[in-house]
Amino acid sequence: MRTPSAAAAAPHADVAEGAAPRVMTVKQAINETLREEMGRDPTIIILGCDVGIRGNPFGVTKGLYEEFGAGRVLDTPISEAAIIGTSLGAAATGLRPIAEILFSDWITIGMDQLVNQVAKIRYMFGGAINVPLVIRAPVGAGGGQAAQHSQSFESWFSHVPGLQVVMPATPRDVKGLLRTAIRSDDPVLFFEHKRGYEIKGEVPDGEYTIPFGKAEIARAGSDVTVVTVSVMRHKAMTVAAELSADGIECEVIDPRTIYPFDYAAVLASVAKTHRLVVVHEANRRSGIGGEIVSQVVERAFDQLAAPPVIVAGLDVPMPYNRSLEALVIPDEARIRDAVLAVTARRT
Amino acid sequence: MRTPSAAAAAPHADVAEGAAPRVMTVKQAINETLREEMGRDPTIIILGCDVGIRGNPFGVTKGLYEEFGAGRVLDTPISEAAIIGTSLGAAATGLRPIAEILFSDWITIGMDQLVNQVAKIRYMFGGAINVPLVIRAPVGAGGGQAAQHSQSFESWFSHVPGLQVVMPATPRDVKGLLRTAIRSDDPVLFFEHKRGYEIKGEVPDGEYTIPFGKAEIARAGSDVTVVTVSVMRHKAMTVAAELSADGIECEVIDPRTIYPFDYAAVLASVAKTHRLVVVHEANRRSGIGGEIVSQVVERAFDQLAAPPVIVAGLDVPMPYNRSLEALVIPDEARIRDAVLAVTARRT
Amino acid sequence: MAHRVTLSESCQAVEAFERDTLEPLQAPAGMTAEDQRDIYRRMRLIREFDTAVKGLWKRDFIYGLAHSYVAAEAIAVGACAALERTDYITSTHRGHGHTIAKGGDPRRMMAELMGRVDGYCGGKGGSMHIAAVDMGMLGATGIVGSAMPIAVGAGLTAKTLDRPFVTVCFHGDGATNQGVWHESVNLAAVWNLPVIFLCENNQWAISLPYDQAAKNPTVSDRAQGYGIPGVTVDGFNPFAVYRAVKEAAERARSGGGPTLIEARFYRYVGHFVADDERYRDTDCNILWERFDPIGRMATYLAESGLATPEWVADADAAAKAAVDDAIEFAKASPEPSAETLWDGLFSPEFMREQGISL
Amino acid sequence: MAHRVTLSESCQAVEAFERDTLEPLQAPAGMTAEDQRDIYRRMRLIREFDTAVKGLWKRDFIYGLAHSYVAAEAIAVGACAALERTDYITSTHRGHGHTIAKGGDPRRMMAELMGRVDGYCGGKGGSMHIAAVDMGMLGATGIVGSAMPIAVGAGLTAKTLDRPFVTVCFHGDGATNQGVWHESVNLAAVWNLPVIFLCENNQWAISLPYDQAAKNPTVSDRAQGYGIPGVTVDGFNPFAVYRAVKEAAERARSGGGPTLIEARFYRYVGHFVADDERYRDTDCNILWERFDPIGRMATYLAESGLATPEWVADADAAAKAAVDDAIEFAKASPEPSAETLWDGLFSPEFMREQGISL
Ligand SMILES: Cc1ncc(C[n+]2csc(CCOP(=O)(O)OP(=O)(O)O)c2C)c(N)n1
Ligand SMILES: Cc1ncc(C[n+]2csc(CCOP(=O)(O)OP(=O)(O)O)c2C)c(N)n1
Ligand SMILES: [Mg+2]
Ligand SMILES: [Mg+2]
Repeated sequence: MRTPSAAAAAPHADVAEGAAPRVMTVKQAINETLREEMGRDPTIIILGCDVGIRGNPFGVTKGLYEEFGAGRVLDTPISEAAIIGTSLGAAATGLRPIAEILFSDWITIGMDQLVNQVAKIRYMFGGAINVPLVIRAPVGAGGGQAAQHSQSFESWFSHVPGLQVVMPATPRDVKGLLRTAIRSDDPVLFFEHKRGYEIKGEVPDGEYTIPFGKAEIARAGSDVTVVTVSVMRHKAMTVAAELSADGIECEVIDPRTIYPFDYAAVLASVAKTHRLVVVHEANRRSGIGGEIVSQVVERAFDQLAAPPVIVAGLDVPMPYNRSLEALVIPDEARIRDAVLAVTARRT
Repeated sequence: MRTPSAAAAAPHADVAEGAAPRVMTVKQAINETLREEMGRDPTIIILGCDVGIRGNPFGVTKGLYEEFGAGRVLDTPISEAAIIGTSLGAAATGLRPIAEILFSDWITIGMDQLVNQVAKIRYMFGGAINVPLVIRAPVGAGGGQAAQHSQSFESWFSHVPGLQVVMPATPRDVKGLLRTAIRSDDPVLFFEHKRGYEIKGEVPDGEYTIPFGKAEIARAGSDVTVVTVSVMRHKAMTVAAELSADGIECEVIDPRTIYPFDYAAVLASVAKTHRLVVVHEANRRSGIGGEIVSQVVERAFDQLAAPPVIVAGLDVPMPYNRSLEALVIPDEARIRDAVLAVTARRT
Repeated sequence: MAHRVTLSESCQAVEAFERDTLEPLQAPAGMTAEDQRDIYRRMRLIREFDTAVKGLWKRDFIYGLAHSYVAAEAIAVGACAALERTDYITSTHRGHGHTIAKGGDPRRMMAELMGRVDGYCGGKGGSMHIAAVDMGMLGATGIVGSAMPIAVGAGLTAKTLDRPFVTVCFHGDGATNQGVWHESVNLAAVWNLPVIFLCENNQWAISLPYDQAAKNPTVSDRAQGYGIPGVTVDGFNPFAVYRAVKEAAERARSGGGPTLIEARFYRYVGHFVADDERYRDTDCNILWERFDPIGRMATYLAESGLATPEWVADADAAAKAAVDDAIEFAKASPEPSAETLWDGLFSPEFMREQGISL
Repeated sequence: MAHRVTLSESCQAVEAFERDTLEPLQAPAGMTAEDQRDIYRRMRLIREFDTAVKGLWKRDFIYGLAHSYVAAEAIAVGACAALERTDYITSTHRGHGHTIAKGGDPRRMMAELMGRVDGYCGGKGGSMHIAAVDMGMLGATGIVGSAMPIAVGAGLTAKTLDRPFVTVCFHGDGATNQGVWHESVNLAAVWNLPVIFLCENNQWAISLPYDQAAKNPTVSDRAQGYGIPGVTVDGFNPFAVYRAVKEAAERARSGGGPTLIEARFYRYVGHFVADDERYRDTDCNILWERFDPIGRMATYLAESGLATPEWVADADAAAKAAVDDAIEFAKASPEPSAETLWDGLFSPEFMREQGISL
């Protein structure tokens, strides 16, 4: 079923070999990766609402319509189920679609296509079909977008066998992981945080990829393991820097992919620190935090010197009001309190 | 917005006061409760595919169309999003709809309506709207119905603030909890297990209700707390009876509602047994087991003598083949192994 | 596939609109002069309100997103003038106009947009979830098309309980390509429910022109497939909308089932408060601005001797004053306290039982 | 709202069908005698296959659910006869007929239904997920309407990569009320994709008659709303279906976009292997059975001198033998071992990398 990619071997012209790493935003990293990969492989298409002439509301796909044309950057009607299902059909017959759902909250509209078709079709059909399909969608709250534009559903999707779930937080990771996603023969949910688009960082040159299932130790430390999801990494890093001055050394681990998940890295860290804090923005109840804690407890119970703590979104729909919104989203103070709580207990 | 129910006070004629408890199946218990409540309150309607003339494919709604007519038992076109959304609109304007989705897997089709409207509308609108809406849907696997007819998604829905999630396992609980669900002014997902419809049990007479958030101790025991979801209760009870002969006493706890969840009951039990096994049929990864374990660990870390163990569905789409299917669904042997593993460890 | 609209395509569209859809203003038989002036007042109030919102958003008094009802005023006002107080409406992401037209209080609206306790949703909803349930306005929604079945549900209540109310389901042209649009129209049709599907066809869904989102760009042509009446009317004309809704409501109340009304007009302003409209040649907007429903209505009132220029100036000033008053009210209203965070998550009874609070 | 169909309504429906839809069998110009006989053979093979399936299910050789293609044979066979080997089809919960018509191997099909390793899906799919991807049959689905956008995606591939294939999207009348049906038809229309939407209107969705599921019971009437051609044909007639699909395929291949074909017929058997049909008066079935496509085709072949009664008897015997052989093959095929449980969850490369296994 797969079309061999004619241009697979042709490196993109923009790749400056041996140059110094460049600083760019997450948004630019996505845009550049899309451009490079589309230049390399003519079977890649992008589709979604307003991805074309408008270049996506956040500017993420800017310039791609002009460069690759209306046949490869497709503005769709507002039909999220069809966006996902059509991408699946295209993936099954020779394209590598990158679908965009403008706010990840609305994946719910195409949920049946995603969960009952995209995730299962290879398995149900005995492995007969490749599904090289990426769904990009911004997650997260902030900015008063209220209950229907603020959610993070990584826990749901990690509950569904057959889906890969990626949640990068830095421009470098975004680039390497998006490239891996696009080249994967299996479906990927690629969750960008809408408050993370402007985050800057160094990006290596060249056509690098980052494998799924490999965490990054964002900061080494000996006292407590802090596992972060998406932009919570940056808040945790701030807290870690502050607490270091007080003599508490956090090991901040960014798993980068929620499925597959790098338990080896977390367990190695916990073996050293004996303490665990998990930080995510999604709701606390049945969030990915519970899953991570239960896995660590099951595998490293005896190494834990204190009960793991989860710092997460409060279990209400996101309120519009600015100060109520701020109560719901985990902030540095809550992360700090959690770290202090788990480290307070000395065995 | 609420219609005062004219018939609210009129007890259903079938209720025989003071009579001995009757034995019936889960299916009969549902059917009888629907009938009694519809007789009591003319604002209750039932809608879904094949609920009317056919009486639902499992026979759950049998006789209701004949008794209450086409205006209150509505066969819908195959339009799951509209079934859920229309029920919401009806609930907001004066009815108490009981919607049926024939297999809970397909709630995905109406997922946006459920998650972004039903669950949030009261909160988003500042409390201005009551949403007395029940969605009944069978969950679970067994019988070779394969990947799209076998799933259990209680973890997803408990992740969504604003929804109540009920998963009863006995005729008595089904009856009392369904009545509570129908009378609730907030949305309820009422998950029946499709392999549980023929399970028999005693049902008290009269118009009793069972409150949400109150677990039942299905069996008292001192050595290990076994928390079960839906029909896993029955498997756990079998194992508990067997192990009792070997001197291991399981305390089997059926939370009955997943949200609200009775942590008080579980914590009280763990304080006694110091050991925890959670059993559910849904996939292991990001299932409700992780949530329960993380809560217990957070609140009762020092009381645990062994790492809690989760017995759950394996993380694959449900395969069709009978023996592969049996591998995926937790069975007595796996529950037994888990109990033996956590009790093997003596502190 | 999508292409950038050319100036000549735009001109053709304007010509087609003038030829096929534009209808001179003419009050329905029996509508009083005062009712006609009231239509002007309400349209003007919406215009003032949303003009103020844009400025307030830019100065960060309003958080989040806000979509303006400017250019669409004739639709909500014309439609709601044809309704009873007890009728319902459902809304879109562009809900300020619907709320005002259905009788919502600008003070509570503005307070909601500023996230204050006196807002319609106590500050929990904001622009995209503004509601005035007490007036039968069942709330705005940020998800395109998602209110469609809610309107059908209200229709089901009317039918089941044998109540005389109808429900108008406002939705955009973009919403017509959502699956739930189809399911809702079909369900209302086959069950003969008293629902009026009112498509505000402004010819754009953000950057996508409707004729690039649907091969047949006449929304009302879809009605026949569902076995219901469908009609396209001048969406810049409150009387045209009024007449269509009035007729549909009468049919609905007498058991004739739903109607699909397409109110065709043009969004000659940005999609939302901060839209740079880089997806189109904004020169085209000018071609459409001359159909401005408020300007047309003022001219009509003057020409038909229903209002003097002074009356119009007074009405405009009154609208402005009402909005200024709403702004003052909103600014004076307190921010919600942290204790209110959980309020409204469930019914008060359940919250008490479960002991839910911060 | 839903009511039980009366016998007189049934008679009227039959009369309307005879008047408006029934078309005498007549081969398309240029179709060879052998091709016509082949249509018979294939229809008969489907009939034998699904007749056997029912018996096997009752004797528990087949697990889960199975839906029979009996009565619909003319549709899949007529349609696939008009296609090339490289064209695609998508299917429904009733996929055996589609698979056979597209050239699927009855042995591998039966093995799949018995959950064996030699089945098309290695025993993972069963009846509701039967696929023959190598023949362009993109798989059955147990969720009504859910394959619609998959067909559109195949069409998008054809257009994007400039390939000449078309995709036929089989779906039931019940599926036409799913939201994704609408989104799919609209998207294919506006993008002019080479997709043929073929509605198998058997007038029932389990217990709900189509005219109680849609106010306008003519599916093809919806086409106009999407700006595409729509046609209703005799679904008991393989040539009628062939002609409609051939024409639609030619249009699609030459860039003319999608077509909506309604093949109208009647499900005069149970919905699935164990249906007691308690929702209808089964006397009505008899009214429709006389249109049995296989009987009609046998008569046609005889009357037009294309086959002798002996040829027909031989063809029937050959179909039966092929199914018997498939059953033997399936029974001899091993059950999948526990080690295969994880196979196919992801691409082999990923599985290796992540070390996924039992
Ligand atoms: C389901 C969904 N998809 C996409 C969006 C993003 N979005 C917001 S408004 C809009 C355009 C809506 O067009 P239309 O229905 O015509 O209403 P208009 O804004 O033109 O009044 C889009 C695509 C959304 N809010 N919801
Ligand atoms: C989304 C969904 N809703 C309900 C069902 C249950 N169901 C299975 S087949 C069927 C009827 C389908 O009718 P139609 O599309 O006309 O196909 P037919 O069975 O008549 O061939 C229904 C309701 C389902 N499988 N999927
Ligand atoms: Mg629009
Ligand atoms: Mg049918």
